[in-house]
Amino acid sequence: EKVTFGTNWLAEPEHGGYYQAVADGTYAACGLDVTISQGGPQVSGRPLLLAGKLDFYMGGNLLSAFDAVQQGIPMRVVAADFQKDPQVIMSQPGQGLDKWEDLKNAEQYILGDEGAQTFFQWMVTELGFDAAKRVPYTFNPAPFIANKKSIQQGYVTSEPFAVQKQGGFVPNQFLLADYGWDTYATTVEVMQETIDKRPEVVQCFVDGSAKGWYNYLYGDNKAANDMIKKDNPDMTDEQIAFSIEQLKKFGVVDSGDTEKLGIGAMTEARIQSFYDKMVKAKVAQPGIDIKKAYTLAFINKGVGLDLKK
Amino acid sequence: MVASGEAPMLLALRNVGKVFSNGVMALTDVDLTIREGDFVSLLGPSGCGKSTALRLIAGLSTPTSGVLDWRGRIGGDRTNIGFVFQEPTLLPWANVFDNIWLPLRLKGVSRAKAAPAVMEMLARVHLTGFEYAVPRELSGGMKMRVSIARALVTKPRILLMDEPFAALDEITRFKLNNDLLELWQDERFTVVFVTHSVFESVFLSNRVVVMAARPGRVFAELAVDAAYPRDEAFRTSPDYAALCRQASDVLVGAINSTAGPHHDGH
Amino acid sequence: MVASGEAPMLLALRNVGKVFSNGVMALTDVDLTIREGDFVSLLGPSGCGKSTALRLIAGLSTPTSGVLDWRGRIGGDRTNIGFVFQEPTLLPWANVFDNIWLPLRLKGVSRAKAAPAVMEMLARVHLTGFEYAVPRELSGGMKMRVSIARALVTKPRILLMDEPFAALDEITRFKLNNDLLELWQDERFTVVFVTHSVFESVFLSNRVVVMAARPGRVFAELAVDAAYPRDEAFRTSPDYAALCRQASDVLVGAINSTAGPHHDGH
Amino acid sequence: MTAIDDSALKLDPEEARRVRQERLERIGRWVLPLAIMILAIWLWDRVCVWNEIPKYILPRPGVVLQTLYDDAGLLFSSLLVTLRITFLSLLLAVIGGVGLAVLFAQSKWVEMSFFPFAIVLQVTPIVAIFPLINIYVDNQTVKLLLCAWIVAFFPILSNTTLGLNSVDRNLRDMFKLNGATRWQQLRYLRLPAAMPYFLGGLKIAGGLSLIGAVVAEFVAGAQGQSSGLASRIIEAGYRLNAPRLFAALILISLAGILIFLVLSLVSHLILRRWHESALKQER
Amino acid sequence: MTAIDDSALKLDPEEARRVRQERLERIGRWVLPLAIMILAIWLWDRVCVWNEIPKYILPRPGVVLQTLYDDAGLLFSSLLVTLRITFLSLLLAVIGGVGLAVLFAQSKWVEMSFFPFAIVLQVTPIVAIFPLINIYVDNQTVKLLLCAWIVAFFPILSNTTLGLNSVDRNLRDMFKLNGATRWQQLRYLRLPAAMPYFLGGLKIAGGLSLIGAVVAEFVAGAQGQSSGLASRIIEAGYRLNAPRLFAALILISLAGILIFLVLSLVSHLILRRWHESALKQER
Ligand SMILES: Nc1ncnc2c1ncn2[C@@H]1O[C@H](COP(=O)(O)OP(=O)(O)OP(=O)(O)O)[C@@H](O)[C@H]1O
Ligand SMILES: Nc1ncnc2c1ncn2[C@@H]1O[C@H](COP(=O)(O)OP(=O)(O)OP(=O)(O)O)[C@@H](O)[C@H]1O
Ligand SMILES: [Mg+2]
Ligand SMILES: [Mg+2]
Repeated sequence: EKVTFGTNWLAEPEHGGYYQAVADGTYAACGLDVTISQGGPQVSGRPLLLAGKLDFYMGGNLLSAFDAVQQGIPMRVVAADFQKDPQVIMSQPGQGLDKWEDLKNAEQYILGDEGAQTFFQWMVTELGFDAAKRVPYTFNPAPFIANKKSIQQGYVTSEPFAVQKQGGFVPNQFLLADYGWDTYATTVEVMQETIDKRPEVVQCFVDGSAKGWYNYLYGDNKAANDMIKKDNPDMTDEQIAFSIEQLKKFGVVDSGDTEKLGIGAMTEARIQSFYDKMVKAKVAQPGIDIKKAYTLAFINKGVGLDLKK
Repeated sequence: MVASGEAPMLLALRNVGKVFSNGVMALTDVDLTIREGDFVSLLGPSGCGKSTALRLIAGLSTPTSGVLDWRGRIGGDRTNIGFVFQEPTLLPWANVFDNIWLPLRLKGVSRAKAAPAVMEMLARVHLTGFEYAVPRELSGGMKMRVSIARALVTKPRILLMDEPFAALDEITRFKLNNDLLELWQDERFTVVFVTHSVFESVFLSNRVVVMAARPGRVFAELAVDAAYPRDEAFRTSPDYAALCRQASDVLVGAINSTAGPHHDGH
Repeated sequence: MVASGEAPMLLALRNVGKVFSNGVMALTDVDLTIREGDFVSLLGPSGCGKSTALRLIAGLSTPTSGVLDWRGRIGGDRTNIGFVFQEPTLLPWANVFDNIWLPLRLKGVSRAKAAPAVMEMLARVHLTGFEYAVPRELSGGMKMRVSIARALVTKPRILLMDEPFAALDEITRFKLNNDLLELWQDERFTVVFVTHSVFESVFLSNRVVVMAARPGRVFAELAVDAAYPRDEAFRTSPDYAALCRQASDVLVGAINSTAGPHHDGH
Repeated sequence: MTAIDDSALKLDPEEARRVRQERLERIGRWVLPLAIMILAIWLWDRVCVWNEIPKYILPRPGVVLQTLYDDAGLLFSSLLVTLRITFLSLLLAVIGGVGLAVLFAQSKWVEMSFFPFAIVLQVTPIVAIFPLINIYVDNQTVKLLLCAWIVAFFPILSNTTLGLNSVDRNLRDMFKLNGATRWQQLRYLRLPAAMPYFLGGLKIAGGLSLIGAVVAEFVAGAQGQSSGLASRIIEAGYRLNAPRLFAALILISLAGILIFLVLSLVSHLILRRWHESALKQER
Repeated sequence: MTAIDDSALKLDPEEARRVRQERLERIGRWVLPLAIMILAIWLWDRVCVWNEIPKYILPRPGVVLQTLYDDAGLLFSSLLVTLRITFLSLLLAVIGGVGLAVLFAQSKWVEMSFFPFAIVLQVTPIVAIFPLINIYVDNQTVKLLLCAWIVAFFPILSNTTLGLNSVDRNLRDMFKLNGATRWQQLRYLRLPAAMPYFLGGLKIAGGLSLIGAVVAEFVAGAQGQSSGLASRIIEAGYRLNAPRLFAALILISLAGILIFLVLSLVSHLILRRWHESALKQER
């Protein structure tokens, strides 16, 4: 069966598990012919999911799932392949911005639109960041390097590398997940209709992805990397190596619950706690029936644990 | 004073008035009958409403009072009118040939089919050889001649001409006068002819209508009873001179009737 | 044939030729001397290069051969020229007053200061009362009169007029002829006057230059020795008639000299 | 005088048709556009229903209107922010466009030397150079204005240049003969003559400066209280709040139409006495 | 004839100045723009050096040129992709703009009824409605074309409409008298008369369709081998490869200038026989 999975960025190692599962036939083994449709800086794939043009979409964090419930959109998160949001805030060392508490004193916060609509809201209400200092991140780190008193968002796996190469310094990196932003990330979002009508497809995709991630992180990932480089010619081996190393180092994919439940794990308690936190921070509306935002039916089965070496 | 044969009436202006939106009363109470085959000249001081009257007749403008009666119908069928505007009014992007071809083209005549007629008209207005020039490369008089050729090329049943020969030298003017008369006699179309030359009006027309200004109105009508064809002999005849003098006097009368202190404006 | 008093030379065209970029030879070998205070008329068939010559004199165009000699200098100082174009050439967005005021305005004269002169010119061309009309609300002849008023309002030392009165009725034309002559006698400026009317040229000027066409050239020059002031008496004198006939004959000669089969074009 | 009885005068069909048509036109001029608008909205509604388009993709007009009403406070205050940038940038576009056009009209040299830079400005994607602007411009409003201006000024420049060069040759000669200085020629001849072209460019620039303001906000991302419609759109997009997104879009459209109407009126008032495009056909 | 010796004829100062100036102008017309361009590039270089601007923010022109040379293959193939969209969308803009203008010229009704929709199209931010386009349009090229078209068509529509309405009244009367049909009036009178305005709009739309193509790529995110300059810019920006980013920007600018020059030439060729703006001043 042909299905399409939309990612939220150009092909990169952060999508490695899915490419791996395509490349080594893990999806095919349970009867899925998966096409990966890359996203991009200005490309928003979620509407395509809503319109049924995509079967699966890679969500950034849980907030959009909450929003979907609030707007009465029958969309659910079926797996969370990242236990931690890989978002970091970077600052330049030695500028008085070396501690998390100091970051709000920066002159400029360079943040993308999505970040501004999600974790930044939380940073404003909870941590006292100044909304007026936000400047859009156009996916060009030059302004950050130029302005020593600025901070910038980034994926722990990618921006620090670029800054290090071009700016000639290793930026301070504050992984949001370590400072209370405990959402799941890189979720798999599906329309309710798919869950109802083709549960086996969903199951296959979730399981295949989990296995893919294990294989990508711990096995031979050359085929997946070749696919990534083909989709995104600017990707370098150096960058890929850096990314994978960071993913492992920060336990982005595989840490905490996954030790027992397998990659993709989610727990009700953690989602509830994150939601409560967001409500408290006035980022999410109170009174949302968040049970509708996700289902645990396809995960937490320890699939693929055997592949971890 | 009207003198015109037994030809059927073509059109009549009845009590026609025209007030422009800026309040200028260009025409008032104009009564004028034109019969088939008439050659009527309009004579009058500058600004007395000659062009306005011509535009009314052509249907390019509607009277604000009174009616235009075409053989008993208001409005009437205005096809087959040839019009020479006071300004040349040529298509600036088209060459002389195309400008003259235009009316035929609009009737569906192809370039090849139209060529003989166009070339004949070009020759008539002495512009052979200039068919590929565009208007801005022509002198004032040449432009006007193109405009005349364009009006004649369709052989219209009614010809309205607004000072067509004013920009031409007298010799060319005489020639074209003769040509026009000849054509008119052959085809017997109806002509309404605006001119400032008393001589021209008397030479050409069977009726001269003298208008007065502010407000524009018909001041007098003169019949020119001399027989057609009229030629150089007529031009030098004492009859002609007398008629010219008479027309001239009427014109002076018309102008004086409004002259006074020129402080009336609008 | 030249006849002109002992007045100093103002300008001379020496062997002047003008070939347009499309290859039309508008003028060839034109030799013409104009003295201070002259009233020179240019007469000639349509398209013979009168307007071109006037533009050359005004410096709006440069000869392709020969030179223009202004008191011994090529080019020369062309300030203080009044020019009446063959077409009215008014600013379409400005009213009559502003159009006439324009040359004074360009010399820095304020509206209030200019008003008397402008109003006087308006009265001279019989347009008092129309100062707030915009050009499209005027008749052809009225536009031309505005253009004349504009050329005269600065009291220029040299006046170049291209068929200024062609669009006017004969009575107004006579009046303006007389006015112009009067002005000229008072101020003694120099006039080059293009006209198609033999009568007008003889009545007004002390020299009539007859041009022939294709290529445009000076065909003959006539001196009009009648004394100024010239009035209605002169207009009816046998001298005047004789001169007119003479000019007419020359003009016919000029036209015939090029007539032939009109297949020369460009 | 003639044998025809006056009472027999009949309005001929063509004349009658013309009169009828004029009457119709007077009514239709207002009714028809409204009708078409309503029809379009109805069609939108039907399309949503027929194709069962879920409201989170394309909400039905009723829902959008409801949202427009409910969120009026929020949306209109954002609209004001956007309109402020729009008008300022339109003003700057006029000043810049006309100023440059006047400069270019001074000589072919200047035009050929500097027009390329104008084109470079026109075709440079703001998104791409925003980082540079961001680094060197501190003031948020200035950033927004700069972006919106870049989008809007070119049509004015281009049209005005064309207009300044389209002056009747005889009029130009007339000015020359009267010894007009360059400045006088500009002031009294070329600028008035360029008016129709300039106003045409202005009508194009009006819409562009609105979209420029929106794009500038998209790129420069104002936040907090002072956020314009673009932020609302982005926010609504991320919040999957389609009705609000479309309400914001509709506000932009309405603002665009309004700006166009106002500029058309201005154009009409300036030109109505002399230019064909604005003249009432007098018959 | 006169007492003045011919040999004494002096070129008066004004005349001499004119001749000199003409000679200068002939040279200057090509040299000056080049000189200014070189000066601008030199200034860019100096600014970089004086202000010690790091190369990842604003690289020096030399570096950019070097990159342009080194990455020529990559960049030019991307340029071709972008230009393809540009030309197609310009073509569509011409068809759409002129078509609509012709439609609008048919009657005031039609104009007043449908112009609002044109304005809505003009002022709708593509970024905001792209998701919709993305859902309902499958073909990538069609998506891009649609976006670029929306950006480019309005100036043509607006200017052509203005031109169609600016026809000399006497000429219109002349056509009417000759019983011209609506279509004939359009074909032989209004369209030729609107040419200068249309061509002015075309010159604006040329640049807009280029920037439209770039913006379309930005939002539609073309991928893989077929990616245009926008993708190159985003990637280069992301990778902090400023030299390549600026090389891509320069390519866009050059393409814009080239398009403008070509359209100017077309305009000149069409108008040179009759319209003031294109006439060589014959003296
Ligand atoms: N479009 C218009 N709007 C307002 N007034 C006008 C318009 N056209 C003409 N007039 C006025 O109507 C009067 C008559 O104008 P018309 O053009 O008919 O004169 P005319 O007899 O043809 O004069 P001429 O011999 O100078 O051409 C004039 O006073 C003029 O000012
Ligand atoms: N701009 C131009 N380009 C090319 N040829 C031109 C141009 N202007 C005039 N001509 C040609 O030059 C010749 C003389 O024109 P000019 O306007 O001087 O004639 P004119 O004597 O004023 O005629 P008219 O009495 O008809 O006004 C004509 O054959 C005309 O075709
Ligand atoms: Mg008239
Ligand atoms: Mg002439």
